[in-house]
Amino acid sequence: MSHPRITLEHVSKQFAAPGAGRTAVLDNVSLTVNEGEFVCLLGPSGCGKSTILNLVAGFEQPDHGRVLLDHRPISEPGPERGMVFQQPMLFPWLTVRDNVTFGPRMTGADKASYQADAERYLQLVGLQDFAEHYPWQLSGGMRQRAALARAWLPKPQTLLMDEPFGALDAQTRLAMQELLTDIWQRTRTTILFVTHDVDEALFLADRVLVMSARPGQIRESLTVPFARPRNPEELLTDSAYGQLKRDILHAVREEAAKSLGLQPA
Amino acid sequence: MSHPRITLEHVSKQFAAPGAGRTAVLDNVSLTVNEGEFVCLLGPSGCGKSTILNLVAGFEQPDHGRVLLDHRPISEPGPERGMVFQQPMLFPWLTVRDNVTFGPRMTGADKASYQADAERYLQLVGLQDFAEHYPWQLSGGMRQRAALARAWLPKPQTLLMDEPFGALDAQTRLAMQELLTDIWQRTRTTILFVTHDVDEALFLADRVLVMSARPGQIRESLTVPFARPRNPEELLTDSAYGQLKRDILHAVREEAAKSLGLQPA
Amino acid sequence: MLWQLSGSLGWVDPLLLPPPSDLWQTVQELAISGYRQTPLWQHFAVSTGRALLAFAVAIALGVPLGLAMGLSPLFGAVLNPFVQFLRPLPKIALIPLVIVWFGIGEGAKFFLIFISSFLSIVVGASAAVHGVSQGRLRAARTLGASRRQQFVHVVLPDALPEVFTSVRLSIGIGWTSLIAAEMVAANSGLGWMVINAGSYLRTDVVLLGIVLLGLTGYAFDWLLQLLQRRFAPWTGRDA
Amino acid sequence: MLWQLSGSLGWVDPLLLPPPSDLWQTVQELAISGYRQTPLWQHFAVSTGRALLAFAVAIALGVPLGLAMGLSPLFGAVLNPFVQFLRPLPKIALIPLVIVWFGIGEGAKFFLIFISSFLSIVVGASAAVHGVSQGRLRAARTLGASRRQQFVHVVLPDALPEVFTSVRLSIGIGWTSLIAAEMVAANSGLGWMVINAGSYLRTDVVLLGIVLLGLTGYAFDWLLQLLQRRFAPWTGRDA
Amino acid sequence: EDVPAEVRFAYAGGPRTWILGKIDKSFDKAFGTPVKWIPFGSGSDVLTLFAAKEIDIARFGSSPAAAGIARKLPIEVIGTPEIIATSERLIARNGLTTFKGLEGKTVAYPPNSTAQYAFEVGTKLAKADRSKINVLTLKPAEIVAAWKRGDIDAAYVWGPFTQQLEADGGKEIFATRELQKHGVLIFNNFVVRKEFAAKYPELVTKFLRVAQDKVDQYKKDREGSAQQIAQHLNIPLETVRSTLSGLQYPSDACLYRHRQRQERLAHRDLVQGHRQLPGRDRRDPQARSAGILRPGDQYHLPAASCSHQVRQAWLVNLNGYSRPRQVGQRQGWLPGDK
Ligand SMILES: Nc1ncnc2c1ncn2[C@@H]1O[C@H](COP(=O)(O)OP(=O)(O)OP(=O)(O)O)[C@@H](O)[C@H]1O
Ligand SMILES: Nc1ncnc2c1ncn2[C@@H]1O[C@H](COP(=O)(O)OP(=O)(O)OP(=O)(O)O)[C@@H](O)[C@H]1O
Ligand SMILES: [Mg+2]
Ligand SMILES: [Mg+2]
Repeated sequence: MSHPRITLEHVSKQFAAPGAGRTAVLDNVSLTVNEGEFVCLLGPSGCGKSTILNLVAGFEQPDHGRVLLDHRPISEPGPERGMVFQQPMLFPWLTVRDNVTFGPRMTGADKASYQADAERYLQLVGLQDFAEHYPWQLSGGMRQRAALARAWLPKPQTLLMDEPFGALDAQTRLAMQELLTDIWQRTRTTILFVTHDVDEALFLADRVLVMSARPGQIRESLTVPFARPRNPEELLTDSAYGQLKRDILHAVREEAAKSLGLQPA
Repeated sequence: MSHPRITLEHVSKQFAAPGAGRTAVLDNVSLTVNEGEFVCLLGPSGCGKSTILNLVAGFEQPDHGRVLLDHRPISEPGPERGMVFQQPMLFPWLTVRDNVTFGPRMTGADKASYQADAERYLQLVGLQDFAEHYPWQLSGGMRQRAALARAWLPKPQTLLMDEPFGALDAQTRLAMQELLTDIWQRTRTTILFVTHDVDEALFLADRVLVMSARPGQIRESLTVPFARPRNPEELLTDSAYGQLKRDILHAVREEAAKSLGLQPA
Repeated sequence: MLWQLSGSLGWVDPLLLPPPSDLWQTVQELAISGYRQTPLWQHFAVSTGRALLAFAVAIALGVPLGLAMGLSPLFGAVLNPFVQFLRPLPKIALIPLVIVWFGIGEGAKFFLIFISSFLSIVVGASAAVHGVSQGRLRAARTLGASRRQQFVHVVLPDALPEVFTSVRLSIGIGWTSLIAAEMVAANSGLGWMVINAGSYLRTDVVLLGIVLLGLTGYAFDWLLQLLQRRFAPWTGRDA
Repeated sequence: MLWQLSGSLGWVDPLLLPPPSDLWQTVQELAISGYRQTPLWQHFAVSTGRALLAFAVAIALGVPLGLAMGLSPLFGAVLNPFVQFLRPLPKIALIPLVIVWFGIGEGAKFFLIFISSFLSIVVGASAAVHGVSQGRLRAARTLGASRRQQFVHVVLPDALPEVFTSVRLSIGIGWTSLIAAEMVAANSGLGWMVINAGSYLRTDVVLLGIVLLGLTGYAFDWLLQLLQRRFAPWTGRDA
Repeated sequence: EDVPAEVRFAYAGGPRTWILGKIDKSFDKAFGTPVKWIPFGSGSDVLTLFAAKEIDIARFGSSPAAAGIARKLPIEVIGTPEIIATSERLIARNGLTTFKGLEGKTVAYPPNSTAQYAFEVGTKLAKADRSKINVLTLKPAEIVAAWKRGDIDAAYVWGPFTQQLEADGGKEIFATRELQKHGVLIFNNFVVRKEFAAKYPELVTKFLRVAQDKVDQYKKDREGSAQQIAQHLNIPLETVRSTLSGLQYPSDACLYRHRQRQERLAHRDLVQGHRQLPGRDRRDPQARSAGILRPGDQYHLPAASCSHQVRQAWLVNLNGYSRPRQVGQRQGWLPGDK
């Protein structure tokens, strides 16, 4: 259970800035996500969260340090690491159903093996009536849900999720959170999850990582002690919950203020 | 002060659905936003919030009913109605600064008249160091902030905002909310604001409209009684606040459950 | 109208631009007795047949090749010089070499039409790759699409609207070079008819040929636009 | 290499494809004494001059016109038939009419090169409009951009990568039709040189001309790609 | 003698007497094997077709033939079916009547054509200053277009274009026939691919016989022949009539074959001949052929039985590219000898 699935070792990443110089985006970031662990990544806007996911997905290579999956350096993306992007990135030439079944169709799975699952996921994300629609015929939140179903269907060992519920209303979001926990618990997927919502992080995660402002570093790593299954209403009454939330908020706020150039609140 | 700026009268809107039929998206929606009023629009994902903004912006025409601005039917978009889209919609061929100053440059404003403002807004949304970057060099939240500054700079009489703070962390979001309230109070802009965050709605709005599931209708219109300036921490302790929040959440949840096809919670 | 008028009023010498009324008579004549023992429809059929075959092969080979060149920098770097060198060459100047390689049969004619559209399709397709959304390509990769699958299921459809434009332009080029192709020892075909009639000052036949060439080219284009609407309806949609 | 070999080994008759060694000799001869009393560089300069002027005008008129046609359904519907009809016409067949309208001077040559690239640019630009992001256009409209400004500040840059492709293809077309243009009463220019030498079986000169035509066309394309990288660096970026 | 699977003729599509043989298939019958008629557009196309071994026999003008022989294309001239007389003429605007008058004016002719050479020779004979004449090469249809615009003052071209220019106010000031007075003939050739001639000499003989038959047929029934050809080629009858009657037909004695001599001339003397042409760009066939004709030059005759006219024709033909110094014994045959 404590076998590390994702490891970042002293990772630094820079991007070419306009003009001559380079912007340091990540600076000596080390982190580990164990097999079957659910880790939430929080941090001020622009601190490098998406960049970390991109490194783990294999889209970018670190300038320094190593990014490992099961102790092996990551060189390219693979279907064992599913990803939900910050933007839905659906394929506009496919219907919602074809978008959702894209993964299994690519890996050559037998149609019978995923068809029932696909319909079930479409149902669960509330798109059963929109299976024949094209992405541009969906609302923002519906697109995000389609992207979720697409990432879930192939049942990857590792899931990288970049603010996947950002465009959803409270109830739909809760439904999706419960769906995700359910999937995660049944399959013991390893999940690295970016969010700005502390409540969401505390409801979902085993551990919360808070990043500092650019150049991003891991500022804090907090274990979430609540027993599962969790209930959002009950959590609110837990005294540890309030404290943890305040700590995290405090950390994020301090960093966000830095990155906005405000006086620390 | 109670002069209606935006009026929807019995508006219905349908979209062509795949296959033969048509999907009813809005069904007999009537609403009014008065001059200088700040109205938040809530509702389950896919209920037609963005569609209402598109109608007011003048991008779409209603199938039935009328959409009026200052009692005159809206036929096309205009700079007096600024809009922040659900997706940032920045111009990839322009730097962040040029994106932000796009409005005044189009309306032929004197450069001197907006330059200082532009720099100030860039500063306020925390992008002063990224003025020369291109949109694809920004993080998701940074793009959203650039889009905010772009919509604010021309100081439109009416602002239509579609989940403008969805991709921001708590602190940055708060900063942007305060910035928006500040701008709104100084200029008495009329604002129609779509959000999924009930706290955000209660912090910002004079009035909250809750929409029902598709086909969208206005289910409830609730006046937010808190005095301004509001403080998020203080609001939490207000007993009316808890009640209002529960009411709204309840309404949204019921509708969201309907649209997800779940049993009402 | 303008045209009939300009003829009737003598703005342009009817010898060089016969009025439509004359043209109509020519159509009837040629329809009945043919031009050079070959009925008009057969000239038309021969030319469109030649062109369609060449276009089909050019598209079938050119689109994948161009996309592959756009995707793989190495592959592109190797083939690009050839393509870019050959593309701007006037096809008329190549006729002698084409005859040497392909003889004077249908092979040479096919090749001339094929090569002109093929090279442009390759360039267009390879340029279209640069417009392919990196984000969608990334999404496909995390879903386990192999390189070939990324190609077929993402690059191709994403580039399709732009590829369609290139194909439309390229087919225009190919159709223009029909006349060059039919200069090679042909004795039927619209291009040949135009050239041949031109050398006897049969301006009515020339003009009729031109009108038919233009209309057929127009029809090809219309067909392609129809196909595009059918197969790439998402053009310009943000998703 | 292949080429020199095929000549040396007698695969291809050197009469039709002189080996590079012969070609080199021809280059030296022509460089010194010129072809037909005109130095080689002057043939080259005349042709590129003609072409560049025609291209410049074709781009300056064609891109805005095409974009406008793509934007305004009415405008497009009115002009489209003309463009689509004229575009696939073989330019050689039009020469007599062009002479009637433009005489036999530079005007006719300019027009022939111009019209071939112009029509394709128009079609390409008008197709590129369909790929313009509706979302960004909407953003510009809420920011008070007039129709003209939407055109200049959104449609043009958004379509630019695709327009560049069309321009590259169209300039290829224009350069190909140089030879048709220089069939009209020319006595210098690369196209003329190729045609003229061809009629005397001076295959070495023909081949040299072809190589020069190809290389120049290549250079044009390279220049355009450079411009594109300079002026449309956002191609394929999601924002 | 074995016959090839097919014999390939290249023809330019103009109204000519041998087309009668295409219509009634008499060539096919004589050969005992089918004839494939391959159309071509211009002289340079024929050269390419020969070089690519895609044709066996062709009928085309003397100038491209000259260019081909000079470039060592393995072809040989086997006959002279027609001599251009009034079918190609110089038409000028009112007021211009002589070559001299063309000085300072613009004249057009089809590039690399018999008309062009006739013009060059005519200028020379009239002692007009060629450098003062502004010449343009235009295709016949383009000549008509340029004429209508007034861009050109005169044009040397063939029918039906000459008639068009005349209908539009042009006047004939010269016809190719007038060159004959100076011993200059301009004519078309039958040309055969050497390899083919070596392999099937009998067929070449048969070809020349049939070709001559067709000339005879035309001479017997001019109107009927013209009608047949006009119908076959879809050309107005008037055009056919005037073209056919604007050509002169050498007698059958004019058609001959003389291989050895031909080879020698073509391969050695031809080339040497060029080198000896003074004051010309040696590499440039056009410049060369412009200086072909030297009235009064003495030439040996290839076949004693040829008529004077044909001897002249033959010599002019070769002389465009060489100055044979000496001619050997007659070794050939003449159609009808056997
Ligand atoms: N291609 C690029 N070129 C230059 N800079 C880049 C590029 N991509 C990202 N950056 C920079 O890297 C930093 C981190 O970006 P990243 O997208 O990882 O942030 P994030 O933590 O995901 O923020 P958000 O919460 O707003 O999505 C930003 O400052 C951004 O400007
Ligand atoms: N072009 C279109 N064609 C067909 N249906 C459409 C189109 N645009 C929107 N719709 C439908 O209209 C409904 C409302 O869409 P809208 O974008 O207004 O929702 P929303 O309330 O903004 O949702 P969200 O909170 O998820 O953004 C959705 O069901 C969507 O499928
Ligand atoms: Mg991000
Ligand atoms: Mg929406």
